[in-house]
Parts: sequence; structure tokens; C-alpha cells
Amino acid sequence: MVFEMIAFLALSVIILGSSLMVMLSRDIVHSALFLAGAFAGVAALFILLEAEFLAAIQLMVYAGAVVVLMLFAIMLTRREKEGSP
Amino acid sequence: MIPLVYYLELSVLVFGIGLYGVLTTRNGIKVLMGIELMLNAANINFVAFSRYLADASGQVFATFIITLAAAEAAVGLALFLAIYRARGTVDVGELQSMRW
Amino acid sequence: MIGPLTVLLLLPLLGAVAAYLVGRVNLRAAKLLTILVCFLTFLQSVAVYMDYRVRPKAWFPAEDFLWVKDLGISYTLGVDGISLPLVMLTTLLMTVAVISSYEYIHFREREYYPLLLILQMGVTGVFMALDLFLFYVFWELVLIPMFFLIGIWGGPRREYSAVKFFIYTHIGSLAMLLGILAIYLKSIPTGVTTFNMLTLAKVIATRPEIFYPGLQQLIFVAVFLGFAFKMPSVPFHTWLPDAHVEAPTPASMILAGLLLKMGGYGVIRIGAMMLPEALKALAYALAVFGVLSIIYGAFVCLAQVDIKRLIAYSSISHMGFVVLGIASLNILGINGAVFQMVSHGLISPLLFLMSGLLLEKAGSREIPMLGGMTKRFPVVGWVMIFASLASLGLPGLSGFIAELLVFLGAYQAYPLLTMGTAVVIVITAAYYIWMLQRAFFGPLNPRLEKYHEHVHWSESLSMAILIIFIVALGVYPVPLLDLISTTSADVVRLLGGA
Amino acid sequence: MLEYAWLIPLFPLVAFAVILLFGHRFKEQCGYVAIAFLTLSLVVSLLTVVDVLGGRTGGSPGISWINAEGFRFGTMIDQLSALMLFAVSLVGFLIFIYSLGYMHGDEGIQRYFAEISLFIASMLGLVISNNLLFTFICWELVGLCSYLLIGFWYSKPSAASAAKKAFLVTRVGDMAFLLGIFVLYAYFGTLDYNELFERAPEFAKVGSGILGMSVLTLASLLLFGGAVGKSAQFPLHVWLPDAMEGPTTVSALIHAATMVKAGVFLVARTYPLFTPASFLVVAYIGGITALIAALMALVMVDIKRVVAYSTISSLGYMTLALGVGGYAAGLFYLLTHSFFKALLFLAAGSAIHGVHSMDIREMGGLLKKMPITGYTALVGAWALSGLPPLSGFWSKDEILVAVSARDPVLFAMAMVTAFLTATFIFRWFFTIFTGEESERSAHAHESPATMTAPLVVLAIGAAFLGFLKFFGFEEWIVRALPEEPMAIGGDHAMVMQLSILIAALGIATAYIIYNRKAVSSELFVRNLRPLHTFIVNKYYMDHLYIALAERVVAGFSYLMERFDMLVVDGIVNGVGRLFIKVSEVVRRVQTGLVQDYASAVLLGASILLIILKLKEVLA
Repeated sequence: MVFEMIAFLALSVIILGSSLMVMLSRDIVHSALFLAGAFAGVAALFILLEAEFLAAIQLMVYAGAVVVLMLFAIMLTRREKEGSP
Repeated sequence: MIPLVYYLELSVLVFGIGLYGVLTTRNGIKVLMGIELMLNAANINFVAFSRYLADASGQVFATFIITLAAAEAAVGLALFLAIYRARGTVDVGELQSMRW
Repeated sequence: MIGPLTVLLLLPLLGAVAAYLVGRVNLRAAKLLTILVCFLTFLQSVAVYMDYRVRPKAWFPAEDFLWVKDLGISYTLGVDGISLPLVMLTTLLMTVAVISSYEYIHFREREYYPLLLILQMGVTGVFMALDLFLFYVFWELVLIPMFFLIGIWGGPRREYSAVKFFIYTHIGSLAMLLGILAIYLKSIPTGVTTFNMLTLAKVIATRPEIFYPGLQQLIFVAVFLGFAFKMPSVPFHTWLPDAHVEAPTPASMILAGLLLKMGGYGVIRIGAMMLPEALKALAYALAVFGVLSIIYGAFVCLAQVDIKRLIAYSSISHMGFVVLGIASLNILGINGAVFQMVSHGLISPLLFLMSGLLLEKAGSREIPMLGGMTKRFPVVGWVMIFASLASLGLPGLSGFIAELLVFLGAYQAYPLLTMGTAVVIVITAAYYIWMLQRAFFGPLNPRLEKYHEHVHWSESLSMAILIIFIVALGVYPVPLLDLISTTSADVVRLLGGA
Repeated sequence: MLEYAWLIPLFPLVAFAVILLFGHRFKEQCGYVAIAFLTLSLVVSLLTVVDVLGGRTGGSPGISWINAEGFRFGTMIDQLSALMLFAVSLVGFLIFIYSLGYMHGDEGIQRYFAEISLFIASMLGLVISNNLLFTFICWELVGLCSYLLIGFWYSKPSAASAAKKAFLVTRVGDMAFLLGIFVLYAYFGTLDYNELFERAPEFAKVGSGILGMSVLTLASLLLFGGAVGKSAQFPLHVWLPDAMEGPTTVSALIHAATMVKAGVFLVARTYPLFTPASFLVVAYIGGITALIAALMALVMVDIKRVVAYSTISSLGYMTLALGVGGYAAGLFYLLTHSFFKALLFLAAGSAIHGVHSMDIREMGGLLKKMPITGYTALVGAWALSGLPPLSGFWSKDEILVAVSARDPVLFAMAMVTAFLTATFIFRWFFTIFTGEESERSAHAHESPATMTAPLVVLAIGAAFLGFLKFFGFEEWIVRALPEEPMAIGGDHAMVMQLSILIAALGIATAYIIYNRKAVSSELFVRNLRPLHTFIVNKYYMDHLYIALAERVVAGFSYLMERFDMLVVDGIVNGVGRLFIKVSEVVRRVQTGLVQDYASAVLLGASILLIILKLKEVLA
């Protein structure tokens, strides 16, 4: 119970923190990385909720595919001189 | 067990952050990120409810949402790439040709 | 079953499709085909007239079948002594307009001629529909081709004028629609669910507790507003000068010759024949309306520089006679009103045709840019003089009879008002004669030295047809008056007159 | 031939159509076509006149023209129409012949003969009509031809302007005429002359509701208004002098012999409809017209304008005669006037043809160069001045007798006019035909036979028609009236002596001043400067009308036009502009940014939630 509570709180902090950082960081590459973090946190939360399969999909699809897709997109739309497009 | 409402509150906060991102940022890719966060918040809800109500359909929905989100991200990013090629920007504030 | 009146609608529609298709291959053939279709339609309308003379009762209604059962919308067509002259005028005038387009329209002809034919179908439909819903459908159908005719083939300010024409007359149409719906909805409790004019007229006449005078008058005002916009009556007229000035000549001819008549026709068909009590109650106001148009239009004409604009305002003045004639509520007045519609439907197209030729042959329609035209441009000059004289009401030409009948009728109803209106006889003469003096007599304007008059056969033919009818109706109006009287007597009986 | 009277106007109408449609094929021969058809009508007219002289009158009921009561157009042949038929067709015929010579070589000859044929057709139709409306139709057609013929040489701005003036001024009269028709039709329900006359007494006392006049007074005054316009009576006389811009033949035919008589004819035709009150107006208008026109004729220098003003004056005389009840006298004068005035005009035309000038000061001594013209002109002048034994004397005398019996003021006006008439016409004659030859006159030569022959025939008519008086003309003509007019008293012998004296005095004055030059006319001009200026400027009536037309009417119409553009159209466009303005503000909401729309959705959802929550809390 206590462990669960601690785990939940820790994950919450991770998820909320990285979510906030997604929106607040100036460099969009950082945003993408924080997004991966947030997704990973959610995946952990799913494990906490006894949805292991979903957690796996979440990790593969989100943290794996979507974030990589986004990084590619960022790379392709990035202008040379500016820090972020 | 942790009360359900904790999950819901977490979900609301993530959703709020995502919404805030969608509404405030002008970078199209970041908008997509915000949308992903909102979808994730929804997923948290679904999975939490499915656990607490002992009903698997919540997880089924979450699966669908993940699939959808992946597809949406692919299409959305492809769109932004195309827009970037045509207009040289992904700033949604400058995409005004349909305005008025 | 396809009846003779449906043929009048179908011929132009099929003609439009055929002309469009033929136009892809051979433009000249398409033009001649359009002329042929129009002429056939004219012949069909003459055939209807021939039969109508033998058995007038059979034509009202002539064709009737249910269209949308639940709403009581039916496809009901019919002609009587008031609509038949206008139907014949339509088919005749469309023929003339198409002929006069032959040399005048030079681009996008493939779309032009089908549009004209669709317009013809709409106008004919308005004059023949005996179902309020059908009437409204045709009424709106007319707007669309006209909008394109002005907007595509018009003058420099064509877009402004086309949009103004469309929106402005549409406002009137909406008022009319409200009136129509009021009649329809109010009559449902009496057990009839129909848009049929004849049935509804009976309901209105027999159920005064539902259609009490106040309601009838309200409906009349709404419906009349629609017609007043179309006619147009002062002060709802400002779309007309702009539309006329910008419209291509054939469209102007149709606009003045036919579209304005839809308003006058509506006042008789719906105003007088469906809401006679309301018309009686509001007759004086209506007469004042007419007189206002007559005098106001005439005075504004006097200050015009552009001849086409002058003719446009004179149309407003002349259409005022229609209102005045109807408002006089006697047989002379109503005969005069219908006669005026036909007569104006012949004279104003001729005037517009001539003003179009002026622009084409002499490079301008502005009076100061002309002068002494008659010598160098004898055909344009003399036909213009003829048309002006016809329009100012010279005896022996059709305009005189129309105005005479209206005045005779109106004097019996409103002596003092008519006395005042008679000033217009002088004012009308003044603006035409003054225009003629400045533009067609006197020494030749040096600017015109470089222009020459080459009148194409299609132009001469159009002029000749109109001139022949103007003279024929002016010299011997009896056949037309006989035709009108077959119905106007009934209308007057409805209005409680002798 | 009474039954075939309807043929009379038809022949020239056919001529009109033929010349109009095929005239370009036989250009110079158009005149012969016109004359050939007119000859046919002349023959039928004369045969009809013979019929009427034989005591037969009547007509045909005619055809229905508008399918309502009272519009049957037929013929009505009585003494009055016979008289007019005779005058119109004969004078018309002579002038047609004269035109052959006068218009020879003019490029518009086809148009000329077409228009003049239409004119004579309408004029003949006018006089035999049995229906007021048909009279009006012909009346208008006659006016149309007058308009076209005055503007015959339309390239000349003065001609175009004169044509416009003639049309518009007479149109004012026509408006009154038309209103008269409306009034009559509203009360009588018919426009047939016989029916109108039959029922006229019924309406003599019925009020019309307008200015307290009875129906008949109102209607007859309105009809007279038409006559005022067409017969160039004061105050609508201003168009006639300007109408001299047309060819001289037109002036002779239309503006002296026939059309301007239409007004007088109309009054005579509708005589039974007039009431004492309207007669008074008619008489005074006639008297005033006669006097002021005679004064103007005295000071004009244009050869045709002098005759034109004398025509106005004579028409005033006829109107005066009709107004005081001298029905026969007025019509007698109408007949004789047709001949001697046409004669004077044609003589003037012949002189113009010879001298190529219109200014009488540039002429002089033409009697030797153009003897036929000169002597026939003398006959005309003699007849007009009213000295025995020529026709003018007998007819004018009748009028003076009639006037003397009625009203001393009018009688005085008539006498002064008689004096002035004799003076101005002999001033005209002496200045042109006697005295020293001017430079232009020296080259003059007599006109061709087609022009002089009609002069001679007209001169014969002008000389001898007056003797009709001794063949019972007056008793004959009054049979046209449904009832005998009241007998006219008056001291015949006294008036006759007085009128001879006055006329002789007038001629003597002219002789002294303009032939002997014993007294210079300059003397009068100098001493009566203001009066002279006043008259030379035509009493400033033209100025007044022009001011009225150009300042008041045109100004008003300009205001209306501005009103239309700025207010009526302005409101419409203003509404449009208002919508655009409003939408310009409102459309800023539509930023095109999805985020803004999403924010709006969020805001709306939040507000909704708050409301729902509040409801819950409050409940």
C-alpha cells in the first residue's frame, strides 16, 4: 500500500514534471525527449495499474515510434540559424 | 489501494498541461505533442477505471486510442512536413490562407 | 402527360441542353438552333392563343398533377386573358433578344444562349404557374440566369450591379415568400393543404373568420412588397438603373420587357385575384404608390445624361401606370394595366436595343458625346426617334392606348390624383424630345466623324419585329383588348366593380 | 359621296406608306406620288362638300377601336367638316404643287413628302372624325408632323430647338385636351360627338368638384386648353414664330392654313359643350392673343415671323369670334384666312427663294422683279387688312359686329388689332416690294410656274371667297350646331364704316412711314424705347418660359436625381456598407487559428459548467 502510494506519487511527479517541461522548454528537441519521458512514466503507471500489455504497447508505440517520428519531423523542419523552428 | 480519484486528478492535470500546450504554442509539432499528452491523460483514465471497475473494456479502448494516436501523429507530422515544404514554416499562426 | 403549356416550358429547357451540346461543335449552329427553338416556342404560344380563343375556360387550369403530396404542392399550369398576352410577349421577346444577341455577344457564347433559354423557361413558368409554390420556384429561377447574364456579359461595373440586382430583388422575394407561407399555413386549419391559387382564393373568400381583413391586408402588403421590388416601384427601384446600365443589351431587353412584368402580373394574379378585399381596402395607397413612381421616374429622367439610364428610369415611370391602372379597380384601368405591360414590353426593349447600338456604333451613350446622329446614322437615329415617340405615348402606337386606358380608368376612381399625374404627359415628352434634340438633331458632333453605321441583319430584324408589333397594337388594339377582357371582367367582378 | 368620306384621309396615308417604304426608289418623283394621292382625296372631298351643300349630312358609325363603350371611330360629315375639308384639301393641294418647285433638289425630299402626306392625312382625319378621341389621335399625329417638319433641316440647331419647343408647348395644351377627354368620359361614358351633344344639357349644372366648376365648364375649358396650345393662343403662342424654321411650304400649310386652325376647329366642333363661363375665357384669351400678336408683328424684321405673328393674331380673332358667340363669323374668317394667309406665306417663300434672305430690311423694290409674287402678295395683304371688297373684309366685319354686341372692352381690343393688322401687313408689303431695290433684290427673279400658279389660285380665293357671305354662308354653317345659336345684335352699318375707316387709317399710316418715308419709323422707336424693347423681346415670355423650363423644372429634376442617387440609392448602398463595416469588426473573431477556436470552445464549456454548477448550488 505504502509502496504503491510512493510509486504512484513518484510517477506522478515524473509525468507531470516531464509534461510541463514538454511545454516549457525552449528547444523543441528537449521537448520531444521530455515527451518520451512522460510516455515512459505513463507506461510505468499502467504497470502499477496491472495493465502490463498496455504498458508494453505504450512504450513501443509512444516512446518508441511516435517520439522518433517527431524527432525526424523536427529535424526535417528545423531551420539552420534558429534554435527552434 | 490508492483511491481512484488520485488517478483522475493526475489525468486532469496531464490533460490540462496538454490543453495548455495546444492552446498556447504556435509550433505545429508542439501542438501535436500537446494532443498526445491529452490522449495519454484519457488513457490513464480508461486504464484506471478498468482496474477499479474490473472491466477490461477500458483497456481495449486505451489500445484503440494508442493506435489512433500513432496514426494521427504520423498523418499530422506528414502534413506539417508538407506545409513546411510549401510555406517554409510550421508556425500555425502564419497559416492564414483560409482566414475570412 | 405533357400538355401544351408544359411544351412551352420544355422546349426552352431541351433547347438549352441542345444548344450547349451543339455549341461544343459548332457555335453558329448553336445560335441558329437557339433562334429556332425560341421561334418554335413562339409558335406554340400562338397555337395556345388560337385554342384559347375558342374555349377560354379550358385553359384555366390546363395542366394539373400533384407533385409533393404531403405538402400539397402541385404542378398546376394555366393561362387566362391576363397571363396569355404576357406568355406570348415572353416568347416573342425572347426570340427578338436571341436574334439581337447574334452579333452582339462575342465571348462565352456557348454558355450564353443556354442561359437565355433557361431564363425564358423561368419567365414563362411564372406567368403560367397556378400553384403558389411553383410560382415561387419559377420566380427564383429567373434570378439566376439574369445574375450571370449581367455578371458575365455586362459592362464595367457588372459585378456590383449583378450582386445588387440579386440581393435587392431577393429581399423582395423573401417578403413575398412570407406572404405565400402565411396564406398556406393559415388555410391548413380549414382542411385544405394546398398551394393551389384557385383553391386558396376560394378559401380566402369563404372563410373571413380566418382571413380577417387585417390579416389579408398584411399578406397583401408582404406580397406586394415582393412585386414592388420587381416592378420596380419607387422607392424600391435603385437596383434597376444599375442593372440596366451594366447589363448587355439583350439582357436589358429581357429585364425591362419581361422581368418587370412579373411584378405587375403578380399584383393582378395574387393581389387582385386572391386578395381582392385587401386590394380594395388599400387601393388608394396603391394608386399613390403608382403615381409616385410615374412622376418621380419622369423627373429623374429629365436629369439623366446616359441614354440607357434615362430609359431605365422611364421604365420605372411607365411601370407606375400598371400600378395606377390596377389600383383604379375598374375594367378600363385593369385592361390598361395589362396593355401597358405588353406595350412597355415591346417599346422599352426597342429603346434598349437602340441604346446598345448607340454604344456599339457611336462609341458612347452619353448625350454630350453625341449630337446630330440622325444624319450620319439614319437607321439608329430614326428608329430611336420612333421608339421615343412610342414611349412618350404618341397615338397610333401601342403606348398611347395603354396610358389612355389607365388614365381613363384612374380618372373615374381618383379624379384629382389623375389630374395631378397628367403633368407626366408633358414631362415624358420633355425628356424624350430634349434627348432627341441634343443627341440626334443639330450639327454632327465632330467626335462621330470616325464612326460608321453598319447595321447587321440580326439588328434590323430585331428592330423590325418590335416596330411592327408596336404599330400593329397601336393602330388596332382590339384583338389584344378582347383577349385581356376575357379575364379582366372577372377580376373587376371580384373587386366588386361593374 | 358622304358614305365614302372615310376614304379622304386614307389616300394620303397610303401615299405616306408608299413614300416611306419605296420612296428611295423614285427620289425626285416622290412629290408626284403624293400629289396623285392627294388629288384623289381632293376629288372625294369636293364631292362630299357638294353633297353637304345639297343638304345631306351624316356619316358612318365606324368601327369599334377599344372594346368599351364610346370608342366607335367613324366619320361625321356636317357643314363644319365640309368647310374644313374644302379648305384643307384645296389649300393642301396647292401647297403640294408649290412644294414641287420649292423643295426641288433638297436631299430630304422623300422625307418631306412622306411627312407632309402623313400630315394632310391626319388633318383630314381630324376634321371628319365623329369621336373626340379620334380627333385627339389625329390632333397628336398632326402635332408630330409639325414637329418633324419644323425640324426638317434638323442639322440646324435653331430648327432642332424650334421643333422641340413646338412639340413641348403644344404638349402642354394636349395634356389639357386629354384631361378634358377624361372628364367627359368619366361623366358621359362616351366620346361620340353626337351623343355628347345630346346629353350635354344634363351635365350643365352638375358640379365637377374642381374649383366649383360644373362638369361642362371644366371639360370645355380643358378642351379649350388643347386649342390654346395648337392654335397658338396666349399664353402658349410662343412656339409658332419659332416654327418658321421649317420650310416655308410647311409654314404655309401647317402653321397658317391648316394645323393651327385645328384648335379653332375643336372649339367649333365642341361648341355645344361650352358654357357661358367658358365662353368668357375663350373670348378674352382670343382678344388678348389678337392684340399682343399684332403688336409683335409690327416690330419684327424677319419676313416669315411677321406673317407668323399675324397668324397668331388672326387665330386670336377667330377664337374671339367663337367666344362671343359668333360661330359663323369665326368660321367664315377661318375659311378666308386659310387662303390669304397661305398666300402670304407662299409669297414670302417666293420672295425668299428670289432674294435668299429672310430679313425684310435686305429686300425692297421686289415688285418689279417678281411681279406675280408681288401682286398676289398685295391681294393677300389687302385681304388681311380688311378693306373691301376682298374676302378679309367680309369675314372680319362679321367678327367685329359680333364682338361689338357683347363686350365693349373686347370690341376696343378688336378695333386696335384691326388697325395694327392693317399697319403691320402693309409695312411688310411696302418694305419688301416697294421702295428702292436692295443689293440682294437686284439679282432676284420670278419663281417657277409650280410656285406662281398656286399663288394665283390662292389669290383668287383670297379675293373672292368673301362673297360667299351673299350666298347664305352663315345660315348654312350654323346648321352644324344642334340648336340655333342666339341671334347676334350689333349695329351692322356703324361697325362696317368704323372698320373700313380703321383699316384705311392703318394702311395710310404704313404708307406714310414705310413707302413715302415721310415719317421715320425710327422716331417711334426712339420715343417709345421701353415699349419697343418690351415688344421686340416678345414681352419676355420666352425668357420666362425658358427660365421656368431650365431653372425650375430642370433644377427640380436635378434635385430629384441627386435625391435618387444620394438618398434612395444611398440608403441601399448604405445598408450594404453597414454590413461590411459590421462584418469587418466581427470577422476579427475568425482568426483562422485553431487554438483560438479551441480556446473559445473551452471558454464556452467552462461557462456552461459554471452555470450548471451554480444552478446546483443555488438549488
